[in-house]
Amino acid sequence: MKFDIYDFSVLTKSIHESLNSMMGETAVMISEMVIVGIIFLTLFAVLGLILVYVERKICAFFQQRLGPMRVGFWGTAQTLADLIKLLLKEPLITKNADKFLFNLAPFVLIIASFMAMAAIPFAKGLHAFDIDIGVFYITAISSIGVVGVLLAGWASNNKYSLIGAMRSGAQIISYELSVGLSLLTIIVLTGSLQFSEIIESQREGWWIFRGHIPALIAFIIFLIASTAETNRGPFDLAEAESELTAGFHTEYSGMKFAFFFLAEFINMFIVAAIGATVFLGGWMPLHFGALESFNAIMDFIPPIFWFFGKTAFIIFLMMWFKWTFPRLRIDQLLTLEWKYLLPINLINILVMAFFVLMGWYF
Amino acid sequence: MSTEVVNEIKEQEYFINMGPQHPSTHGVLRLLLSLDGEIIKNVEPHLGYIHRSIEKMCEKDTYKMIVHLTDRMDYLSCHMNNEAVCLAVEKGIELEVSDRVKVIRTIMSELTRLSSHQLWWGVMGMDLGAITSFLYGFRDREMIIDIFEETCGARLTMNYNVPGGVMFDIPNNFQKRVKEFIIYFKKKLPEYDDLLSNNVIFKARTEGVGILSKEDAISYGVTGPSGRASGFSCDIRKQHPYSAYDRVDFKEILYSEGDCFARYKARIDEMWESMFIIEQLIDNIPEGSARETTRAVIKLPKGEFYQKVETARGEFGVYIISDGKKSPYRLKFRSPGFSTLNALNTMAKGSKIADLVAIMSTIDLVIPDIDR
Amino acid sequence: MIREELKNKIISFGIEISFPKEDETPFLTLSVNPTHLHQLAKQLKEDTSTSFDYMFCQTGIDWLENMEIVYHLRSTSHGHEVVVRTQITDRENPTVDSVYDLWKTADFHEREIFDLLGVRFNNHPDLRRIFLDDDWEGYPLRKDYVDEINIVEL
Amino acid sequence: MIKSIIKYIKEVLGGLKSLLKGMRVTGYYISHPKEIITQQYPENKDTLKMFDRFRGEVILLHDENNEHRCTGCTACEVACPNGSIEIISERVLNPETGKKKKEIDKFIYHLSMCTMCNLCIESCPTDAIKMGRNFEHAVFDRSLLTSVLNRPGSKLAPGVED
Repeated sequence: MKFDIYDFSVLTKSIHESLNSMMGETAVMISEMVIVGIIFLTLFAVLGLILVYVERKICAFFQQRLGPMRVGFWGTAQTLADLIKLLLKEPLITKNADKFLFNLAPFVLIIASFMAMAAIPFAKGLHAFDIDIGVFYITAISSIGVVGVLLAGWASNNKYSLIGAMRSGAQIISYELSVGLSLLTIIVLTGSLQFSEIIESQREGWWIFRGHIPALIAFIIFLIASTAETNRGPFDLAEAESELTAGFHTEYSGMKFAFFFLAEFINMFIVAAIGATVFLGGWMPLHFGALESFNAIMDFIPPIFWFFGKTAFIIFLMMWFKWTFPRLRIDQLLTLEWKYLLPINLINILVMAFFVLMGWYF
Repeated sequence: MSTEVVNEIKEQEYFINMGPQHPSTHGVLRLLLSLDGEIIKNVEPHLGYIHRSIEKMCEKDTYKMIVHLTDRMDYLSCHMNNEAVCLAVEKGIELEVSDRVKVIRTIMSELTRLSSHQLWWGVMGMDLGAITSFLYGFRDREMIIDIFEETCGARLTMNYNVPGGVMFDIPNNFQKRVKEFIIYFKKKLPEYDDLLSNNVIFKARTEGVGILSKEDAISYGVTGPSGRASGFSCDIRKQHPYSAYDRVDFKEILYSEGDCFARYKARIDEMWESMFIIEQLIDNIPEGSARETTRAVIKLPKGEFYQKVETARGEFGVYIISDGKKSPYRLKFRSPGFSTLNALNTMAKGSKIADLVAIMSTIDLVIPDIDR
Repeated sequence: MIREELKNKIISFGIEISFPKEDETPFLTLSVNPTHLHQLAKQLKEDTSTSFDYMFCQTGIDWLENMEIVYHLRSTSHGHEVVVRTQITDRENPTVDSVYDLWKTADFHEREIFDLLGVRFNNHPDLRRIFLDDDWEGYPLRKDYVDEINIVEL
Repeated sequence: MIKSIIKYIKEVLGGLKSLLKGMRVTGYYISHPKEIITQQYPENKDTLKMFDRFRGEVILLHDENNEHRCTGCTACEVACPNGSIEIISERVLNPETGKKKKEIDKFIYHLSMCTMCNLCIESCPTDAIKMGRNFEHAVFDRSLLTSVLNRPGSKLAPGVED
């Protein structure tokens, strides 16, 4: 296959072999971990910076504004400037706050998103942790984040924070279901939970095209539920600016606030990446069956661009939602999940299973 | 835990101070909420954070000075507030202003109402989480504010009315600009519907929320679009036509539901009506003087003068008690927001915190108007 | 209902009232003793031919020798308006019955009058200062109120 | 049963449609960058033109001979609701007629108290003051907001008092 020219496993294998020739097995493992860790930390920071800038710009363009324009060319250094400001800010802790939990909360949140990041396949062979229950792993890990939110709300000793945290708890526990079930709809097709295999199975075409209407419905549900799971508008009840001032992170300042902020954006990236991987074929280029020359051109675009392009598309969709819709109320949020998304999802899985049994997919 | 402890915890009220610094109280209003989980048991407004005792100040000022103080009450319908004082003073000195002044005042009032409702629409969206609507509302408002700026030199605190007329005659391209605005805004107003009114989330947030019955609306004196959404026919422009309202044709918007969505729709419909009124008047502004000459220091005869006008928020009354001197003996402003806020507890009881935000934005409070 | 009819109707309630400044004001104005105020207000609201169900303004005036409370009433069904005035002779400690049970808007209006003029309203459910601090001394809208720091004489 | 299912489906589809309508509005604006209304303020200073009637501050008009038209009648001071104008006048001996005449010494204007209500300009019998169009009043020290409007050495223009 032509598009294997960008196979990263060659590169990773060669690094692995050269390390092996230099030192013992344990040392190799440790050094590899360190390398991967450093790469991910960098990715984390860079993604955070870029996403914050992009969010602000896109929000501005939706609202007929220009957004940040002063720092750097078209305000590109704005997030960097913000970061410096946040670093220099005094970390305040409220009186009577539970200091240990208060300080712990942002780290719980950020570690959860850091762990989830490991299972994302960026390109062929560029995959930190190709676990065979990848989808399951991600849904499990991403629900740890809510613990951080609950801790933050509880430890702040602020009533607004507590309400925000409780809302967030109810919300994430409910929407976990829909995320899992909508992913399951595609798992029915692939028959595997491993991300690399899910992507391989889309070599002939992305599931969103091949899976008929059920796949499309699953994709829409996934978009809604994942937006809710990342606490983003229109489901940002946990922070609900106009109701709870800032919800669970009302009392946080400085770098701890920045962690919450960063975690929100990284979570958004992660769910978008999963959506891109499961529904849009991950790093697989766009192929149309008969158009050989078209396919060949598509193959020359490196898979990493495909991956980030698709992720960016989903992120854009999520931003579009946020900057268009009003916020839901907590009971409506739960109604949406339990009365609409969940039943539709279950029926959708049945329909999908029926399709698979009959072999009615491309 | 023993059942006694559980019961005790259940009985405890959970208090939250919403404000004075809170994004959705639109100013320095403090609401003391007692909650049961997220459900509101009682709302107690605490006022006075920006009380400037304008009524006391008026007792020292001449009538011309009083006009500019009313700008600072309900700053979003400043023109109507000015107009109320001017009409009351004109009543006192038995001065009949020319038709031109009447028409100009009416057009400006309706423009002010439009700009107020545009701002309210934007803020309403923002309160419910749709921040984009805020910018769209301000975008459209900017056009009106520019017209104001060209006409009277100020953008917000206009002080355009003076006893006896208006401060300046309208500029030459006033009619052209207003017409341009009407054409522009007729295109933009359906966008408002697409963005919020028809939105399923928005409807779910507002329909059946914060219901105010007609009886309560009358008893509490909730006027303006908020009152009319409950079916309380209280349009001063119809009841006691002032300025040029008796020569224009317009509908009084009445809804019977009394919920947040009815209040929302009442304001949206009122924007259409305002444009309709302006359209009728803009092409035939009669000739005449834009200002009758008055004495440098106006003295009202001994007596009492009450004038009410319909501002963007409801019935605004000016009650002047004169003892024949150059400043009033006592001056009372009946501000619409003050009475409307009184009904907040009735509307919000039993709903959720998120609903309170929706109610707060649909009754469209301006805090300086309440605190005076 | 035209003014004369309304006047006769109100006289027929049998409550001691007077009609001051008859021709000066645009509204029909009646003056009543504070002790009969609540009775008259109740009649005005509940009688079907008057049914003043909407109080649009309530004002307190300090006339130095007495305190006056002015009620502006309107009937939403008939569309007529009336002004009820009541003079409280005890200026230092004025008291009058609350009309909160008839018009709920009196809640805030009476609190405002209490706050700024010091008129006590009997049977008001929650008579506290509304604008000023609870420990504020004096009643600012009274004519003899002096505040050398905050009031600048021009 | 069937009816309620149809109603349910209609509800879901109707809801989705209304959401898409909203997204169309915002989508239109993001795809039309020409509609952006932001003005980059200090950069557009050259093209920024205030309206003639804009009320920014009170200015005392001086002509090229450093003469103003203020007779010191204090009509504006009386008309001002906030006490933002103070006129300090003195009696100066006129060498020609030999009579003492009132002339302004200082026309003090407190910008910090001014509400731009235009009442002083209305009250001025000699059209000596008018509203300036400057709106950039921010300063670091509050005392800088108080200024003396008549320029040093300026005189009353001849013929104003006649």
